[in-house]
Amino acid sequence: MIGLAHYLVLSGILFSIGLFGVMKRKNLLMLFFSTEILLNAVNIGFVAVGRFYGDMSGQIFAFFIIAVAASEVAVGLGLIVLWYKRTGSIDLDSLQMMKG
Amino acid sequence: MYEVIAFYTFSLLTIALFGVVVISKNALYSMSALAGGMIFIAGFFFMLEAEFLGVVQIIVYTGAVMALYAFGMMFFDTTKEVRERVHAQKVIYTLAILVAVCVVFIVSGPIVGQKMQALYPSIEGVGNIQMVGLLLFTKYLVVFELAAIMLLVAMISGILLVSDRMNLDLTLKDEDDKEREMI
Amino acid sequence: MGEMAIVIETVIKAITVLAVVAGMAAFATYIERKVLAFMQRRLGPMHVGPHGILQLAADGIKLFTKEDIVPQNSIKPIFKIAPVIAPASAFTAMAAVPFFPEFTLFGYTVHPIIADINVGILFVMGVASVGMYAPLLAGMSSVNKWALLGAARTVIQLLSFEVVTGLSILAPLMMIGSLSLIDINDYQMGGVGSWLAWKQPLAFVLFMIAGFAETNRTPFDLIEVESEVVSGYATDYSGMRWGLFFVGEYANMITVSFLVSIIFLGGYNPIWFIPGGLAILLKISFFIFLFLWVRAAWPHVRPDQLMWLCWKVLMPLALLNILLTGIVLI
Amino acid sequence: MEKYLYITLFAPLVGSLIAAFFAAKPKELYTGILTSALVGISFLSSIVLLNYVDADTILHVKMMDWISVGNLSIPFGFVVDQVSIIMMVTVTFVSTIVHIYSIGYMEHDKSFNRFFSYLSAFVFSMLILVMSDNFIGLFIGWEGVGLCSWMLIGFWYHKQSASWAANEAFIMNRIADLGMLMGLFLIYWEIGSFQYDIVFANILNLNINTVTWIGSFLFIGAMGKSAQFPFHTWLADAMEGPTPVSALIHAATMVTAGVYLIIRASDIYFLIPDVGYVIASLGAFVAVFAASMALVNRDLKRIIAYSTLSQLGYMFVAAGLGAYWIALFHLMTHAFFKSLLFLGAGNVMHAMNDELDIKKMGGLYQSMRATAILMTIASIALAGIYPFAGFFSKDKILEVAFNHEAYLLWFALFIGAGMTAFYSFRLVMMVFFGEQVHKRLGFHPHEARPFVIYALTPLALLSIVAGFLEYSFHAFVIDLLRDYKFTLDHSVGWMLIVATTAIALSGIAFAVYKYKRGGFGAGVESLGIYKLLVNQYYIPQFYNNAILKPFAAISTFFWKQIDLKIVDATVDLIGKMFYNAGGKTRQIQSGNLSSMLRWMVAGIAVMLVLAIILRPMV
Repeated sequence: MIGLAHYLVLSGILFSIGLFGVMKRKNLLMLFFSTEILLNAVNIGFVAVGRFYGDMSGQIFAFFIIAVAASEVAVGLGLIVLWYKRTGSIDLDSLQMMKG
Repeated sequence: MYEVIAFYTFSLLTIALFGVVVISKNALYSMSALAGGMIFIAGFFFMLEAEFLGVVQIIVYTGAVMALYAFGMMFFDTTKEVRERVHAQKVIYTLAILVAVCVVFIVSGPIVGQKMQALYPSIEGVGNIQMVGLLLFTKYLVVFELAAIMLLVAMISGILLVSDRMNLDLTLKDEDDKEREMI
Repeated sequence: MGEMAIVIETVIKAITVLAVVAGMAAFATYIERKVLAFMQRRLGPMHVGPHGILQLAADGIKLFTKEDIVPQNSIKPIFKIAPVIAPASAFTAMAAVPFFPEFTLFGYTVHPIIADINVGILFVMGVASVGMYAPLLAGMSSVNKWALLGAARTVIQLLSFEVVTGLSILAPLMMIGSLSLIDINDYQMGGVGSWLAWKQPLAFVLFMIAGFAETNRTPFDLIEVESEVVSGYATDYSGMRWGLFFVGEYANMITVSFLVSIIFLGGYNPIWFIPGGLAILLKISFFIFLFLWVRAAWPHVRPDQLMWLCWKVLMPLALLNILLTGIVLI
Repeated sequence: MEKYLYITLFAPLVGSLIAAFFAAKPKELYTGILTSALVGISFLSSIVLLNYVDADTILHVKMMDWISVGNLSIPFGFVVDQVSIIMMVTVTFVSTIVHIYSIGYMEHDKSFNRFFSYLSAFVFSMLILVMSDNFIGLFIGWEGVGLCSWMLIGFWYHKQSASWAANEAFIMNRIADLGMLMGLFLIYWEIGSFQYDIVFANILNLNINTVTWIGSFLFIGAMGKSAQFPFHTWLADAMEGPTPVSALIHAATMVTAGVYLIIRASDIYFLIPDVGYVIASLGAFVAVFAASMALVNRDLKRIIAYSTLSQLGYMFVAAGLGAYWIALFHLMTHAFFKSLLFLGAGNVMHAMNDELDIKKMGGLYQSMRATAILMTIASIALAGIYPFAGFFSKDKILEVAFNHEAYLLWFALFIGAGMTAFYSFRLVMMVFFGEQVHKRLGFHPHEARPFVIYALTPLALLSIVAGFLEYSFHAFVIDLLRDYKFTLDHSVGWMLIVATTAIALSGIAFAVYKYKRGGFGAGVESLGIYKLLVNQYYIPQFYNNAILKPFAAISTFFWKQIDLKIVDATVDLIGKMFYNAGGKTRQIQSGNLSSMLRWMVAGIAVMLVLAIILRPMV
């Protein structure tokens, strides 16, 4: 049978993929995609834990994460488009104004 | 039996698709793969008896979020290969694999909190949607309303950000902008 | 009855649905020509077979044998996958739609629904919305300005009208208290008088309008309107790939017809002497006819008018409807 | 009645705040009028309260809880009883007149508004001090008065000497306040409350040593505020402030606070007569000591300042010997004639273009008749001639000393009375009569504005008649304060009065006689005693050499050797370590999101590894 550990491992692997993407990609859009992967990986974990402990909170949490993701897209995409209009590039390296 | 088949099929597909997302050089591939992956994640939710969440995942993520990404991508040239200067590849791989191994090791081990108590146990005979609704409108009402406000704010800011007025530069004013304004 | 039996039954149902709906979709193209011709005082296809009935087969042969052109600069894998999505999502959506009342076949009760999940209506809408990826990906992978414009219009139009669909359907759902289409159908068991269309006329109208937009039918066929964007997302497609889009669109049309019938017009409940199965067939026939009728009778709108209609007219109305329903229910 | 209490208390604050809004603005006449009016209202409502308070009724209100921590509960409470109402009336009355006077006096000052803001704040602080029903409230007022005096003495802060004097006053007071604080801590430690009634009710149960310590510490605070030896130097230097401020400080607000504290805490001092005797001795010493310095000083305001010191000494003698009501009475009468003297001196100063050397004046009676009369009245009152106010209160103090069989103290005070008479009239003679030196020096004195003179007349009137209030005052106050029993024979009392009056009169006569002829010759200035007195017994020099210079040397040593070489070096080392570490780690903060994300993931990896290593062993 498929137990909680299976889902958690899956969630962990997906999360790692997301982290990998976050580190590797320099394209802002890709970065956003990787973030979505991270969020979804976590969602799976939440729902799985909730399911196997008979607790609904996991799902509720996933709902709010989805809401956050939706807001993130609305704002983030607006910013990317704006940035592209300004600089003609959505490369992360073009976004380097806050040099320490 | 079927659950096992479904789980492994879905898992492999999801991992493969998400892998494509992070590796592919073409933004369109990534987007399509991500959208597909989202649907499989909805499949997991169905398997976990969270039907409502699954449907929401499809509608919100696949239907709205990814479509918005696609719409945003139309502003950029999608056919061009994404060129990225990536340095120290080995570091990335090492880190990612390390994290993956650690996570797998941690979660595949015996779960510590076996005695964990369900705070909001599902009630027998009440459907998933009713349960979700019950929780959302009682315990999590404030959070729910806050999420609604957050979405509204996000919507407005999204509209504002891509509106024409934002082309008037307020902070990054440089010579070109001045010329543009003069014209 | 073992698990195996359920699997076999489901597979049979799925194949049946696929075959029937695909056939209906193909047949609908013939009907469309005929109805349009009828509206325009002409005959339509007449030469192939009696009353041109074999025109269907001729078109099929043409589509299957036509050269499959993939443009040089297109993003090929996506270009090839995109057409498949349209019928795939349309048929998947049908998994949660109950087509007919239960009937007994060889002493075996058949539920004419592939998967009765308790979020049925949401599932149908969600999966149908995935269908948007067909024109979207097609347009974006074609690397063609018209196609890209078509894809952009797809996103705008479908996303916007999904809001209206969802909101308009919320009011009836509030009255019913369930998302399962079977429950919705059963709610209207008491004959013509209990049809939700009487209780929720506004929702009915809104849902119909949104349905037209979601299926890209005239007057909202802006995605592929020839006078503006040549053929929209499908400009670069030919042969069977193009045909798949076509099938998808007609399958969607049938799905919407089913949905409207089930939600608002009593579904497959028998009316007077007419048995349920026949009743729903009549209803969807009427709606398909309505789609064609509107196509013949209405000019299409401009994109800005479409957006105006969606956000400034339909959505406020839908919200108002929800509010009123809520007040009445309380 | 409560509302009158609040009006009395807060009207000056309101005035101060309103004036403060215009502090940076050029002169606005109405700020002066408004603040004066509000202080006047405060005075009127305190008169109402004075009528209200009698043997049975005192007003005790609790405005709000202020500090409530653990066992410590300090409410903001106010009490209007026989003692505090006398203080309130005196303070608000003198303050009102000083306010009105200041409108004329500060006429041409560009910080007119600021001055009135400070002045009203000063009055408010004093009222807090006087009206509070607990030691903490008193201490707040105490510090508030100190702060306001600092602001007012240093009002012309652009003058080096003024800001120096302000700092001196402030620091001297802080040093003495340490003693006061110790006393307060001791009270809280032993009794666990700051409320007067609780403290005084429980003080009897304490060990007499403890009470002695409490009394001594509180008296150190009082010494600082009332400028008793050895904290006296600030008072004379405080003359750098505008003259109305001096009047206020000397007459009503600041210096009397020390006496007020002793009177307020009379229940404590009653238990420790030894400490009281020390207080009285110190008071007698200061009375003579300050009077002797006043004999030779040439600075108009300083002479008056020393006379204040001397009179405070008288008050402390009375308070120390247990005659609290007499001390309070002298405080009140003294407030009237001393403020009159100062304000008159202010007029003279104005007339002489801020010249203070009395040797350069003389014969001002011609041009400043009204002021001359007022100051003469005040001087007579100060010298203690019947029927002026000073006579009644000062003679009572001498009587007390005699009654206590403290003949040495009595003798000191007796000599002091003669000196007082002499220096008062030396001042009057040298300023207003005799040769018109100022004409030779090219001054053109003119009388102050009429409304200023009119404002001063109530003070002059009270200086004359306040003495006759003695019996009603006595009857009023002894409801709260302990009465003082005279055991002297009646005839001895008369003898004392005659003797005191005689020495005062002879002092006056001597001064008039001597200065009518142009004063002493130059020879007197070469006398050793004269030099000693002019240099204030070399006490400022002594402070400078014995305290300031060694302290500065020690400070320099600590600064150069310890602070720079050890403390700073250590701090710098730590700073450098961080700085270097920051320089090294700065590249993390490259502004490149991608590399930041990598660092983030690295952090996650580290945490995960730690989670595995440190996992609980199940």
